[in-house]
Amino acid sequence: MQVIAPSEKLVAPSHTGAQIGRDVAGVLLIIAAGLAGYWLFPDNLALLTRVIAVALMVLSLDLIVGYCGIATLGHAALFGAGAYAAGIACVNGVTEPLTLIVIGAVGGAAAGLVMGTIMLRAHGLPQLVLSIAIVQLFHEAANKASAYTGGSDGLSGLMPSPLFGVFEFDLWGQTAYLFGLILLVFVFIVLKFVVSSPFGMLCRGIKEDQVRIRAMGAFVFPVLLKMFVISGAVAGMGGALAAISTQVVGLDSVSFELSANALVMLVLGGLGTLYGALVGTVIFMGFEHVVSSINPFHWMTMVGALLIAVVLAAPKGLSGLTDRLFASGRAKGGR
Amino acid sequence: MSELFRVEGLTKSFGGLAVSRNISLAMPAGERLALIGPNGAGKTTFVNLVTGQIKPSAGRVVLNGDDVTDLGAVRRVRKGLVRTFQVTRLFSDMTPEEHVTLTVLQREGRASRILSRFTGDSTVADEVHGLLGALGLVEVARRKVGEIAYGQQRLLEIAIALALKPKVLLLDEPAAGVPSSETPRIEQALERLPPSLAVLMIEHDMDLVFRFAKRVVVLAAGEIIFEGLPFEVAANDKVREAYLGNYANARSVA
Amino acid sequence: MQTILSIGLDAFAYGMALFIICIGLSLTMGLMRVVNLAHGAFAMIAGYIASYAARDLGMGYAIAIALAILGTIVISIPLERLLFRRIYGSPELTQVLMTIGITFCVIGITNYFFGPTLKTIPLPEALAQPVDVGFRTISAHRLFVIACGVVVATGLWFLIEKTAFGIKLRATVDNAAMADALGVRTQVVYAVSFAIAIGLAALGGVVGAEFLPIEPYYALRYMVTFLVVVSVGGAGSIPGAVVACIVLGAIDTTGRYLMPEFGNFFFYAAVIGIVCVFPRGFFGRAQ
Amino acid sequence: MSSVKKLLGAAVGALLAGTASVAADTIKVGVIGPFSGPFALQGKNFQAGVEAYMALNGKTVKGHTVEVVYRDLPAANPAQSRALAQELIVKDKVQYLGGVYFTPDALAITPLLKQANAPLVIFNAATSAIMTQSPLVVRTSFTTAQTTTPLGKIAVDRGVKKIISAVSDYGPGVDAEAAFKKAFEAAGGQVVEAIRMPLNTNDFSPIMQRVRSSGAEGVFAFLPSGPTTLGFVKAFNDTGLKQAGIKFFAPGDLTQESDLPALGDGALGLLTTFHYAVSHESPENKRFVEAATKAIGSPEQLSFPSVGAYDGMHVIYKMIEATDGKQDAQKAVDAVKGLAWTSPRGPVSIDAETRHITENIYLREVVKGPDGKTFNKEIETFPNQKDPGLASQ
Repeated sequence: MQVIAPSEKLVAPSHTGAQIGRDVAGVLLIIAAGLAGYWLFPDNLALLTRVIAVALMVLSLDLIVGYCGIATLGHAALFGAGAYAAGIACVNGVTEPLTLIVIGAVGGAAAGLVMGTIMLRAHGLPQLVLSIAIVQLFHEAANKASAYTGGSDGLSGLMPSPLFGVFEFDLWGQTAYLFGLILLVFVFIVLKFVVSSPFGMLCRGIKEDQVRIRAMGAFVFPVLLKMFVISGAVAGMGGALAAISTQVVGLDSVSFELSANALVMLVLGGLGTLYGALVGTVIFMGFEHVVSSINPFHWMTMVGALLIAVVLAAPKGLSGLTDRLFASGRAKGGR
Repeated sequence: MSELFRVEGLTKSFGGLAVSRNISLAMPAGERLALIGPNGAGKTTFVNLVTGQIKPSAGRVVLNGDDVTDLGAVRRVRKGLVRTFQVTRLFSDMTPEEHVTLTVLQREGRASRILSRFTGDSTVADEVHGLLGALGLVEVARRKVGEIAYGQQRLLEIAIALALKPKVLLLDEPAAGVPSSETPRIEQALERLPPSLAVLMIEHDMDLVFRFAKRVVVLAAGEIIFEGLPFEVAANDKVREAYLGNYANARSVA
Repeated sequence: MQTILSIGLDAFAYGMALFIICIGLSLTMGLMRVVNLAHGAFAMIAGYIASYAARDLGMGYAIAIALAILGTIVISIPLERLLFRRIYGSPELTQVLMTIGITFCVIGITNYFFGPTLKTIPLPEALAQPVDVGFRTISAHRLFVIACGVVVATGLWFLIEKTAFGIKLRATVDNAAMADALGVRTQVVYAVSFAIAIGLAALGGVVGAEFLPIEPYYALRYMVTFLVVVSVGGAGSIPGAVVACIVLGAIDTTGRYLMPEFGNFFFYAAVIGIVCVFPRGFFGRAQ
Repeated sequence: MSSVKKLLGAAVGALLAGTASVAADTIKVGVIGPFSGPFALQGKNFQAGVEAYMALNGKTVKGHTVEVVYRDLPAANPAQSRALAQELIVKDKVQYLGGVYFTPDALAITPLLKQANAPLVIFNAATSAIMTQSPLVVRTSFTTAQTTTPLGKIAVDRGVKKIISAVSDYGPGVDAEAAFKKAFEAAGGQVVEAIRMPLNTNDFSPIMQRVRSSGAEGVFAFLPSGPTTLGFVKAFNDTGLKQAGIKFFAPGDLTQESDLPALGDGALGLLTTFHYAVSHESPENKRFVEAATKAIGSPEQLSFPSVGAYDGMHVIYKMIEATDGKQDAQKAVDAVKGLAWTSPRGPVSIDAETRHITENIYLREVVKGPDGKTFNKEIETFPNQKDPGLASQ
């Protein structure tokens, strides 16, 4: 019998320390990549800003899909709610960019609350369909309320005031990009804390086994709902960033297509790591941009081929692939 | 009467089929009770009824004088009615340390906090290490659960349950599926359970039952057919009938 | 009363067209556990083949349908061998990624070779005419679609419940390893089921073309509709799919008649309502 | 991740290298349109119009070589539209922007124009309000109100007093409904009911049921060109409304030439008003159709966006001529104000005040030609129509 006395200390090296080190390195890498993008492609900043806005949405999607195990094809409802909230506020005289981001976050969080309340009533495929139905309802609502949203013509005439009263959102898009990058890094760091908090661990547990979590004495619904709200706030910030940098909000921001694309980007990058969300977004949108510039007419085939190739070569997503290559790996990607 | 836990007339039918019939049972603090019965006797259904996974058709569950029949599974756990699972339900990506930490934090109502750290609280860490140590899981505390031995996973199930500081603990076949070389560790863990805890154990392994239980209840076809001391079980006609009616030999009661 | 009957008839025809297209998807998702988002792409391929056969080669409608089903299955065989076989048993999201990729490819290739215009499948004289059914006229084609739907539903039910193949299929679905051990050639069962699902998609694509016109973007345009129908019915359930198609067809049609402006609201609100009441679909299996 | 970006950088760099070696005296025109996705046909028509113009009028203006850069925007997506426009201006250094199929996409570009010092020539996007967003926008297509308005009088002239309107529930549909109602009521008719149909409607028979029970003598319809028009017209015929003598009026989007083969004989007799029919009889159009057919590959695919693009290129050529290749957006736009020419669609001019095209609107009927194919036959001309949507503002 070799039961070890309770007083004996744990011998394994501290997990947490290494984890923090990796996360700091990861964040630095994101900042470096972002700045590299700024120097390498000074002429593509509008595209890169769009990538950041979508990356925020895909990050927020990872919270739901990757950390809670709830598949959704309606995430654009949250993104769009943020975009329209910020857009409508901006048209009505609230033009300070940071305030608009906050408004977007609140709008997205509110939408997340509604979406979570409904979606958490079902599981599996029916749940997926609930998400589709919700995003379609949001889309319809935005189309119908054209007095506020501009309907299918889009909500135009957004004139965000300069950031801190100095930096204008102009043609070259430097302000928008750097603003977006800072926002992304900030959100990323916060989310890293969220997913490694007790709450984040609880979500991971719920993803694997809800019965077990209940037997630990935790209610599942409020935890998931809370994650929906957080996810909504992040997606809403993405929407607000898109609204500020584009100065137009269109119905596409609450569409099924955007939702489906976001899910594709996430799965492409790998679930449940947050890094995967960023990698997936950059690869997908970058690839799409490059092939559609080369051949604006028939690029879709190439994107399709990319997705197939990724499934064949790296079934756990691209970050799963890097995990496999560098066996040390971060938190596990995919399922 | 210093009873801690009581079920009265617990009945459950699915359609016309009664899987639990009028089960009544009481346990004082410190009780060590074993619930045995042939396959299909309704033992797991009984655990599910008691812990609130399923709703009874009739009857009451009373804990510490409070009727908890209408409470859901989660609230019963919070009141101190805790179970383990027959087949381990653990998170294969997490370490034992993380499992127990999460459970302790949950017990203290801190598990759904966003603005707090998962590790780093020294009182929590000490408690976690104490529990893991008591169950001999320190060596594997930082390995992923998917990588540790099944016997250790069973022990972790018990550690999680204990981390909830239960008043009543239901152990659903704690030794099921564990290779015989590892059973002594389980046995030892059971011996070390806090004395004040009321424990109800469902088990097939009669050696374990005899060593552990002070009292035995036999369930057959959803009904209690015997209640008494361990050594009386084998001699009871009803029990023999229940088992022999089901099996060609009665080795498991022998 | 006449109006109700009339709307009911329209709804029934539309629902049956959806049923024929979707039932194949329901089988792949429910029985083979593959989320095949490329299902619509196969329906579209069939549409192109039928259109080519009937319009450009002047063949008869029946021959065009047969050719379309055969041709689509033939096209699907290498896809099954090379791609789908890799994702049997993978997590759903991986399947989603793969099948969306296939859909994109099919869209791109179709657009490249056949151009973006609508393709029609000329109906034979007999089906093109309006028929007087007493209280109104309805196009003969709609009656034909209803008949096809009934035939498909009964045929499938018979195949799955009453034939040796059906027994093997159900055994394979319940426990592939066990079925394998019992001598069922599960690979063959999967391949045949896949072919049946594709064949049904093909049939649906052709006979449903009057409702859902054939064009390169078909697979994505109607993906949501197909997914909704399958999950409301409960994946893998034939009666479920029938009920879902009829109920959703009725809701859609009635909604669009009573308040067309809020037709979409009505439809999706109803979907949410149904899913909340039947969280596993009308006839879904317990999980 | 940075390595990924570097890879990307290399790829984009290679792309740049390919285009950067052109002569200094090349003037670039960026054309944004839906070249893939559900509206790929319309984008293809943009390309056909542009190529037809350059084939017929040469690739140089006053010695400056014109080069067109296409960018794909598959569906309405203002954020992407803005990103593409920015990239075209900043990276590809285009002096002129053209194309744009959807209104929100145009609205996303207009705020950039002043800083970019580049005019935007819209080949399609048909909402009146775009023109008021920036003085640097010129449009060579049409507005929904412009093509719809003549229908009001036409319907009344044909003995229809009570009409039911059924439009797709989105911006242009609502515009069409309003424009028709105004014109029809001004001519003495009465819109008994106005239905708005969701864009994703697949089965139109319930709508036809409404038409039947409304007791109207005619139906006014607006649907975006594409698959839904097919279902709508089919349902109209199948439910017996056509035999019952209900008259059918619509703007020409509904019977665009590329949809006609699919509509088949069911479309015979439909009355539509539009600014352009591929069958328009004039030497200019003959030349255009020949060149555009060659560019698009198949005569069945040719449709109205091609003529918007063709005339758009004409305007851009005139702008280049006026500025002699120097980038001066205001001067370029000023130069084409009032510009008049004979387009394949007939005589047109750019209204000096609104910068929107003034053109003839034709009433057409779908008839069968000698070759057995259906086409839009022009039967009445409403000359020099301006955009009533802008005029009323």
